[in-house]
Amino acid sequence: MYEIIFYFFAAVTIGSAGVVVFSRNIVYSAFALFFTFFGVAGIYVLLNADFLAVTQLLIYVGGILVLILFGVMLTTNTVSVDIKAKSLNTLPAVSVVAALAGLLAGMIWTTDWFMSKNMSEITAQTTSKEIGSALITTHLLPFEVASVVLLVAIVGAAMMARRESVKTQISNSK
Amino acid sequence: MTALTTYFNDIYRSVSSTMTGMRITFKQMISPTVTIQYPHVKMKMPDRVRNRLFMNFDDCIGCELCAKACPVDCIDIEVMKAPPTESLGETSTGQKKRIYVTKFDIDIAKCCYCGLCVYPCPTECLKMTDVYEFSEYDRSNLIYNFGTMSPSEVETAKIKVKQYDEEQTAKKAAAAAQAAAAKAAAAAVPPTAAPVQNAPPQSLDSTPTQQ
Amino acid sequence: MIETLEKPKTSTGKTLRTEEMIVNMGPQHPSTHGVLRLEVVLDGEIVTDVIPHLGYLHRCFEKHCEHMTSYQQVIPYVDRMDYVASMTNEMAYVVAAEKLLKIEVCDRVHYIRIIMAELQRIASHLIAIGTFGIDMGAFTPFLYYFRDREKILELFEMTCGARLLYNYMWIGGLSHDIPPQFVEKTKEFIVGFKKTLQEVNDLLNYNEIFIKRTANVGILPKDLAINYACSGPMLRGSGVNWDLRRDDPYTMYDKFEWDVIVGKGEMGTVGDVWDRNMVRQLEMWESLRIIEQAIATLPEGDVSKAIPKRIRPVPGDAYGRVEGPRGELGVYIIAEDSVTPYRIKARAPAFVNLSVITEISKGAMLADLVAIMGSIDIVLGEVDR
Amino acid sequence: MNELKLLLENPIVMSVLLAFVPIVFILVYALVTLYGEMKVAAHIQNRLAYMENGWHGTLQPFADILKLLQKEDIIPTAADKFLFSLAPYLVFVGTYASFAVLPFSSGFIGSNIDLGILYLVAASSLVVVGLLMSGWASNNKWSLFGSLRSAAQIVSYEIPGVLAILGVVMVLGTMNMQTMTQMQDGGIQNWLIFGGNFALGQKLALIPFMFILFVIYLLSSMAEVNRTPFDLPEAESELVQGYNTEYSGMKFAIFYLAEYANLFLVSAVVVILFFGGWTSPFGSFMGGPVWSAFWFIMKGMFFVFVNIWLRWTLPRLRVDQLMYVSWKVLTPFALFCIIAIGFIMVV
Repeated sequence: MYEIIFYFFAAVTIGSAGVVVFSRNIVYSAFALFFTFFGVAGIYVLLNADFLAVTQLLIYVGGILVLILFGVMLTTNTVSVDIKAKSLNTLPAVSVVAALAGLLAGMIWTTDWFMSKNMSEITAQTTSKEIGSALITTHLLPFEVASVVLLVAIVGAAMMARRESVKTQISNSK
Repeated sequence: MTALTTYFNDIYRSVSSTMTGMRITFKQMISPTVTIQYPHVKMKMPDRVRNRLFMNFDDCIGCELCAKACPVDCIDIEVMKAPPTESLGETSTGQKKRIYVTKFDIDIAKCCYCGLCVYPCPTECLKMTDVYEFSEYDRSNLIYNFGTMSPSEVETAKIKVKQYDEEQTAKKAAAAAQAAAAKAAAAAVPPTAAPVQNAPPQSLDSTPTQQ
Repeated sequence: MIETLEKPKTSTGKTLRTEEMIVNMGPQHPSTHGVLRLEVVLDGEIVTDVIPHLGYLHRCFEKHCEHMTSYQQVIPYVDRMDYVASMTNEMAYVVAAEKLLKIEVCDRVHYIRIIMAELQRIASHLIAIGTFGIDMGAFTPFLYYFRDREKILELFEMTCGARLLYNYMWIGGLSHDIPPQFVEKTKEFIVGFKKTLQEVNDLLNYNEIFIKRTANVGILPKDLAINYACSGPMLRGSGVNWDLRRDDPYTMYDKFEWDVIVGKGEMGTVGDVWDRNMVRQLEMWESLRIIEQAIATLPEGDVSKAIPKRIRPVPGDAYGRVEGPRGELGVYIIAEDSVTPYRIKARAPAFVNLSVITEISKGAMLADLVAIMGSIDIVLGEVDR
Repeated sequence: MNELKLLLENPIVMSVLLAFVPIVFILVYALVTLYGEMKVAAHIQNRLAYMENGWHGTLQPFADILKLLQKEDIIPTAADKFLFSLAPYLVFVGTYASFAVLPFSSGFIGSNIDLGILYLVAASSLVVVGLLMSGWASNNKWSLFGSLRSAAQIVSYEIPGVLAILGVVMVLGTMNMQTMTQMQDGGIQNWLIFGGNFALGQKLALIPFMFILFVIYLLSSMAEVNRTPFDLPEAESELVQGYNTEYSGMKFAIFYLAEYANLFLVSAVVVILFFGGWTSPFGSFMGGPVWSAFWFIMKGMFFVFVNIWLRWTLPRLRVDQLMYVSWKVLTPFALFCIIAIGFIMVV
């Protein structure tokens, strides 16, 4: 049973990822990305990584995908449906992808995967507690660094967004 | 500092005005409704109400004043002057009828319910009633013909009028001829035929509409 | 309030190419109050240009009038011009025609006309504020106001038999005298209506969201309002103290004591949407004052004495104007030696007021455009005629 | 008979059956709310609403649904047919998935996972994609406007909403919705809005912040379900009908259903977070699984009613004001509350 569900999610992920890459319509690509994220979240659930799965949905679907869709919808001609994506720079792209694929394959091969004999042996247990305690004990520094970086990014974004209007106000007051 | 005051003041006013609004709407929710359940309950119409036109044909003397008063030409009347020998009866107000009304149609679909046709009527035979439910599936059903003369009656009336007209024409011609002869005899000038100015009534050859 | 942002610049200093979107608002759009079509050029949510397209409801009113068989027949047509304020339309025509024919009517006719016109002004303002509330997303005040408008319509029905298109004021008089129970019913209405007015004032006009939506939006400065020949609440909302009832008193408005309401910019700038709306709201109180005085001092007389049997004026022309709910409603009649008017021209206040929309809605947001349109209070029947 | 028993004992069959419980609830609830909203709106406006079908028009919702089912399903020629058809279902799935973690009673919860409330927040963010899809696929400028506004609104209001949830999670120390509810059991005084099940001093200190968080969550939940005063995505006076302008028939019905389901969902979350979920206000009196389902639904329906009441009272905000409320009012207040609650819980 779990295998069926796993293959279902795997098929959804890979199939929609194919649509993302090969679709000529950039909006279709963006929407297919939704199913990719969704499938990945499903696989996370099967791996008992419930916190990761939920976060995947929350951040990638609720945040990043919406941002992408906004970008696509606001920058392309929204009235007509035919928004085409062109294939550019085939050769460099293929080489970069090949290198990346090699890297990933090497990683998969060299990692010592934990394999369970029996899927039903794995009992549902939550990971949030472990993640929480790990974040504020052993991994405190990276966690804090990440939050500081994010804070800097937010402040910077606010500054950049604000500068224009400040300038306008100055020019208006002149 | 003022910015901060405005900020909190805005929040305070939003909350308080929302509360006021909710209080008012809640009070209205528990107060009785004003709806009238129309097909089951009907409002009492005032006496002066102007809805569907009604015409009492028995009282019509065919004066056509209503048709002239109508701003949208929804009243269609055809009349013939009856020979004075003919007795058409009297209206309820005691006025003598002298005109055949061969057709009296009101296209109520065109009517704008202004009531202007009611006032000029000398016999008060037109009035606006309080009937307001008269929708129809077919627009032609909204042409009300109030005329009570049947086609055969119209035919006989036409014949009578024609006969009378012919008699009158003949009489006139005879009179004219006589006069001319007398004139000719008096002035010894070749007589000229007097022009016959007796065109038939305009609606003589029209037929009543269906329905 | 709305600061137009500069377009973002690229590193080379050129502005990024952004496309403006043209949307057609109407003729079938819920907030165009009929069949107005606005061609709106949008930069994001900011309106950069508005082009009104008129004529979807044009019914050749003026041409029709030239083909009537009498001056009397024009009145049902005038009714249909501004169909939410028929009484004032009739009043404008009748004032013009009586000027042309030099008919003097008795005081009772004047008083009843004033009562009717003020009731009609209230009814019209009720619709204006109610639909404006709908434009702002508040549906409930509209129905509260409709509940009370219904009572005004009942008064009208009782008097002349019709609820919307009255054919009540005739040249030289009125079609009917007021029925005996009219005065009593009107007093009853006034008592109940004052409560509704206060209630909706709290519910809608002083709601913080409503204030935030309308204050400082669509500001129409004094000089612009005068230059565009705006009139009515539109003009008074901009702080111009001008009311034909006081400044060019027709019928007997000078006999009554009341105030001209002028926008003060209580919540923002003088001449914003909130001011225009508030002028309407407060004008209803003044109308109630006039009605109360008129009812208390209603003179006796025969309302149909001066009605001429047959109208055939000496050739000439006359311009009669009244302060309608939307502004100066003028009727200009040219008569030749005939029972038919040679030419009738109506100066429709809604048409003139609408012309200012392009000027005041530039730079506003799409939602503000709806607010501005609602505050102008157009009736397409009058704009297109 | 035996086969049936065996079939019922099969965990997969059982979970499929369990998955159908919320949809039955949603359908019944949607009919009730459809009727209720019309009636409440009508009585607020001094009207009567449905009166013809059945006693006081009680059969009218069925007639409405039948009408929607029978209607021709119109897909505009210029629309993107696939995405246009997919969008309403995606919106509904997003909402429906969240029902999995709602503790309907002490005896029933679809999935008693530890991350309940986080999952709920994540699942409801799926709705955004569906809304964007519907607006874009309709190939209508007003629809696109509506869906972009809707997405911007939901994404912004998620911040204060989640912060308010975070405040409660800090107090209770769990994200499991069943545990959250159980911690507020034992009578009305243990509900979080009245300070929760803590020592008196802590309790009194918590009450004001809990109240502020409650208001913040109520407002942001109203924004997330696109209700007045935050109904800009479907503002009929501006955008005709927003993202569902072009929809008709069954697809429109699905949107409608999703909207109502979402309305109950956020009301239920308000109840779980601040009003003790399925717990009886009288402690153990009127407790038990059946009574607790009753309390849960009643409390949920009360907040649905508050939503409806507010909808027919208030005008609508403007887009920039909407963002102002989210970012400059709700978010700072929520952050302030979180800091204060942190102090209270630590001290």
